[in-house]
Amino acid sequence: MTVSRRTGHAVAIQSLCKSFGAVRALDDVSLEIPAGEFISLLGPSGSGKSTLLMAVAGFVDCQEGRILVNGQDITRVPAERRSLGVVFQGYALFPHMTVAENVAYPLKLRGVSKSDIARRVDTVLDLVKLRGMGDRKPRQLSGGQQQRVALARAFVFEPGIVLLDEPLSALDKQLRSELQFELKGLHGRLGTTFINVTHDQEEAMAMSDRVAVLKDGTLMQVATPREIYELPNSRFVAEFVGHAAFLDGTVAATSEDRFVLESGQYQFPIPDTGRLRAGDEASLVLRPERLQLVDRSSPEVRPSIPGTIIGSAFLGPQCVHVVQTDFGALKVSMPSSGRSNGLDSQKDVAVVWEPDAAIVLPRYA
Amino acid sequence: MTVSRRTGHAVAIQSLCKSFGAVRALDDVSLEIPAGEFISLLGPSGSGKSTLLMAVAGFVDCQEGRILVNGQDITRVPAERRSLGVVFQGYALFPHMTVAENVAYPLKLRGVSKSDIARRVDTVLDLVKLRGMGDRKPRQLSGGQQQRVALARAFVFEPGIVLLDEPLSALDKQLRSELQFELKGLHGRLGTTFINVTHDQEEAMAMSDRVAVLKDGTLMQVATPREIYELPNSRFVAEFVGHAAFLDGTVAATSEDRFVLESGQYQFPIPDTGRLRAGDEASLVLRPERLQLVDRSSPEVRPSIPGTIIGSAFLGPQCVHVVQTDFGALKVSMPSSGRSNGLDSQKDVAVVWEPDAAIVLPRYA
Amino acid sequence: MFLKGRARLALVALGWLMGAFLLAPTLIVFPIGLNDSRFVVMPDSLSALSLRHVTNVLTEPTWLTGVRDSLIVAVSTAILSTVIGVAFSIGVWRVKARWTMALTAILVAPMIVPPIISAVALYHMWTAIGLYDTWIGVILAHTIVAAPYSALTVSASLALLDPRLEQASRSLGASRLRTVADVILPNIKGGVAAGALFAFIMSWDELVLTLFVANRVVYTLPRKMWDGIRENVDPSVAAISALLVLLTISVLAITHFLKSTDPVRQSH
Amino acid sequence: MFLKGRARLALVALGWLMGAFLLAPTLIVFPIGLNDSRFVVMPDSLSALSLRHVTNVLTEPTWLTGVRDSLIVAVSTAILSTVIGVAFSIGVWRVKARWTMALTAILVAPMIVPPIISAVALYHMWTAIGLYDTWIGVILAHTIVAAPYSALTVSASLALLDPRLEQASRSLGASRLRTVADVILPNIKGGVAAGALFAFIMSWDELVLTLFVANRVVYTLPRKMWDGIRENVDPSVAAISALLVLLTISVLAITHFLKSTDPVRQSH
Repeated sequence: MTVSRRTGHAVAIQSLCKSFGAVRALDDVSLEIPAGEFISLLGPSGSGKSTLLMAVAGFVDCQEGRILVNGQDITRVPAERRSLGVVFQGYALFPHMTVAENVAYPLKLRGVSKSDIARRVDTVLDLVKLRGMGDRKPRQLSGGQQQRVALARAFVFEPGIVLLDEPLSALDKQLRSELQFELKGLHGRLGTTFINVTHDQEEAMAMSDRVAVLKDGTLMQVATPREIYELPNSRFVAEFVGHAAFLDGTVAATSEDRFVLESGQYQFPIPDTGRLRAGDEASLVLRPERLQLVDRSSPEVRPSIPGTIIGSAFLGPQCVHVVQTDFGALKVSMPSSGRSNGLDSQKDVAVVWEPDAAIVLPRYA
Repeated sequence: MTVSRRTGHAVAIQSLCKSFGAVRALDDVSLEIPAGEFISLLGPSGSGKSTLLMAVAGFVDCQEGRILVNGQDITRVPAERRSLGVVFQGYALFPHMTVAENVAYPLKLRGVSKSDIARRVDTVLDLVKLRGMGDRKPRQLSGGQQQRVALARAFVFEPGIVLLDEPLSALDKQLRSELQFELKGLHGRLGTTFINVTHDQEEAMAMSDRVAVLKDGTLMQVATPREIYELPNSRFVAEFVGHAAFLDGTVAATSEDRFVLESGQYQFPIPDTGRLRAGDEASLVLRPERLQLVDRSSPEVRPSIPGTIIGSAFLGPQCVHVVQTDFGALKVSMPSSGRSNGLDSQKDVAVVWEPDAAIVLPRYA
Repeated sequence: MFLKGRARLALVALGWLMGAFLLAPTLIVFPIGLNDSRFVVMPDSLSALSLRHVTNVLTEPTWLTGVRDSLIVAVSTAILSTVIGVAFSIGVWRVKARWTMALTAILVAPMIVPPIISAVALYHMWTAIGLYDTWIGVILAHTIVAAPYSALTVSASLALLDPRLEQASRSLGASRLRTVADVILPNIKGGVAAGALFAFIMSWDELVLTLFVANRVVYTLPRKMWDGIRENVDPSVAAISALLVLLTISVLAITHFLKSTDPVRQSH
Repeated sequence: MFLKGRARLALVALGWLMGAFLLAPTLIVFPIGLNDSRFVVMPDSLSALSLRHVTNVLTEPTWLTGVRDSLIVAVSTAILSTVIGVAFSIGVWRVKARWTMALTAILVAPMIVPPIISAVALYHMWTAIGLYDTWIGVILAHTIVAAPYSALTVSASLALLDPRLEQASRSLGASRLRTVADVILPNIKGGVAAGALFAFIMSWDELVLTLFVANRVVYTLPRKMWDGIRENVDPSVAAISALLVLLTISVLAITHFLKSTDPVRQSH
């Protein structure tokens, strides 16, 4: 494995705007990506994440804004002169070429000598664990192998930036989680900047240094996976990166530095109000795995909501119980390791949580 | 909601065989489904699960075997006389009819009077939360709403059995987990027998009373979700219904009733050998969420394997660490609630587990 | 980049030239047909344009009987072709895989046989069984040529139809026949209408077959044009050509519109 | 169930009847062409079959020059149509959405204009610019009719091509032109070959245009058949028809084979 560790290029996206007719696919998007970072653009379909990637790749012309690579403006440079590695959705392998010819193609275009091409193709096929597959045609390979060829072809000419457009979406569940780790490992070894597009929040969190969440062409939040999950800045992000229940109410102060959320007859402690002040409308965000179920009659000092279990499901690693409460149906996820939890349908319970397990959000964020 | 609670019909599948040319799609499949059960046929693509469902529906003629409904042989009855509710993959709503016309169609075919049709269509649209949508065309509805119309159309003529062919596969992640609970609730209210086909193990476990795992046209295991996950009867089932690591070795007895698995320098306790005897080849199956990581130097009485963390990923509810050991890369899944686990890459650790958290399997099962 | 701009310009110019080349025979009939001259020439100024030949065509009885005969033949051909095409393609759609190749061959064979050969063959057959120069003979001959196109058009619509729609209908209790009426036909009605129009145009344009299987009883428009040209070259032929081109374009536009109303297509 | 069996039988019978009806004009030339009689009749027994007319056709010089002229015209038309068709459809494929409708109209227009009108128009144009009854004139006229079919065939192949292949090629550093040569053409070569064969058949079968734009210099096979029939009805025409049908079927089989060798199609 003699692939040299290269330093990736930095990307700066400045006020990018793109409309398709009346639809605003990108609405003033600015994003700084430091060299060597693995960043994922995450969002539902139509959020503009693919448009953003294709703008960087050079296949979407933007009406406004600039794209810089290592400080150089590439906004008007044609795609073939940008020297970016791109892994397309569905891989876009050349069906009439063998695996080796596919991988050799960018080197051939760059006038690399035949012996150098052979050597470098071998090296990179080793890197993606496809040694000895060079003579096959893409259609003779499995989905996971095709994906590796696409990676090899995008890496072989040592681009400073690699763009990945839903690289794992065509693969089945088991293979996907395996390749997530491989891709992350590859990124670590190469040091290239990776920009990855996905609609799968788990994939984004598993692989990325930072996640950029998009919605309707706007950047909602750019942060590490842990921040995105534990400190979402909006209802949309909180819901999109995991299950979330929302308790809506009004912030009230019980003393100088203690705040509660008042909602009907309930008062819930707020861990950290941030910029919120007494009187503001706000929501508490509760994640299913941070909730517990207790007997309703047992004394409880933690915040709690009474409810009735209306459904339970065994999901393997965890059990999910759905509890009907005054705030609607709340999902509670618990480890399934205990043989039986003694939690039957129709049972009266209370949903409780540690005060600092709740996330507070301004209501209309 | 005046839908009467009906009793579902029992289905018996007896020695069903179906070949497409040289491919054996169903290989001597026998399965008893009691009235009112929610059973899922789970398997990868090509496992024969859809063929089995379509054989029950009457769209696949089998070369051998019989299908009985409430004891009556329906093997040669044409599809239109079987009176089964079928929810097709992609829903197969009639695009030229409105939602109400779609739902009314089976009633119209049965010569129900116009006023009765209107009443029953309204009732069933209420049931699937589509009140007031009757006049829309299917293409004006979202994916989730279309799925509900397909359900309504399959339920409205009160069939004793409802067949579902990947009913949720076209929906996105968030909606899917929501509809899983709805579908399970609907089943509880109606009492109809549900036969559901899916390739998604989480969906199968979340909704079903029992899960039937298929592989290459053969039934591998039929059991409750918990049994399937905690007591898989084969390597295939263990891997397909969740992540699993396998430790291969030889069974040895340390005393009359205590057995260990010997593998190289390691000895792991075996919770319950079942039919295995000393000298047999066997594997221990380890689930990522039943493993823990500890400092390698700390004393440990539990079974343990030393290793080095080669990757970590924050996935929201849990963190997954990949540990390189003598048995390959093991995945360890831990709750992410602690702010930091102090587990960095390259750190030397030991993977430990409670002895009864491991599952033992004959090696070649 | 400069060269690229130039190369691009050259390519665009070449593209338009090719377009013009392909369209020339379609467009040239307009100036000739609208010329004021008694001879077949291009008008030398805008003032030389007139509707003289157009009016002539629209009032002269032999042109009008040609239009009438062509309409009778084309409408009958369209109906017959559509019935055959729908029956044939629903049959093929049902049977699927196994017989598709053979059935497609049956469909395509008449399309690739040189028209002159079909014409000769039909001339022999029709004279043998007494169909020569009869309405039924001409309509059947046209149908043999047009039906494959109808069948292909309907098949194209059917190919877009989710086969699960048929299964859904049957699972709800509808017989096969009921399913065709309630589910399949309503979802391919655009394709059926387009197929009918296609057959209509085929028949309306047909010349070679008609020259061989008809004589005096059935006297279609293309035949009248053929004879008109051979008798004396006059701009009336260009005028009626211009009218026909306009008509054909309208029909095509309607076809396109009809095809796009298939509910199946819309939901894609 | 009993009735269903009967209804099914009736339907199957009807299907075969339709097939026979569609195939009749293709098949009837074989018995006539292989008949031993001097007249155009069906052979009355197997012993009356002979290759007499086939031999006659294959040795008589006027038939052979017809074959030669047809070959020259058809091969040139195929080459020219393919170049135009490939350039045109790759252009349309690139531009996509916005211009597709207009470009398709340009493509389809010459296909729906009645052949007699194209023939008249081209006759006028060619006499005006001195192309009447010249090789180049006949080849250009045939190309105008055949090129749209080539373009449609190539377009059909292109429609199956993942547009991301072009993007992939460019992202790897290939210019647009290089991408056409290295990636696009190799992946549609089956469609291109099929389009060329299609144009060849169109030209090989063409009669009406040829009657109008050629006279003595270019004397194609269909024209020879046309004149042969008008001069005296002899079974040689049936014999050559039978040969042509066989040839066409072979060509079609090859086309089908070529189309199925597109790597893009195979991977679907």
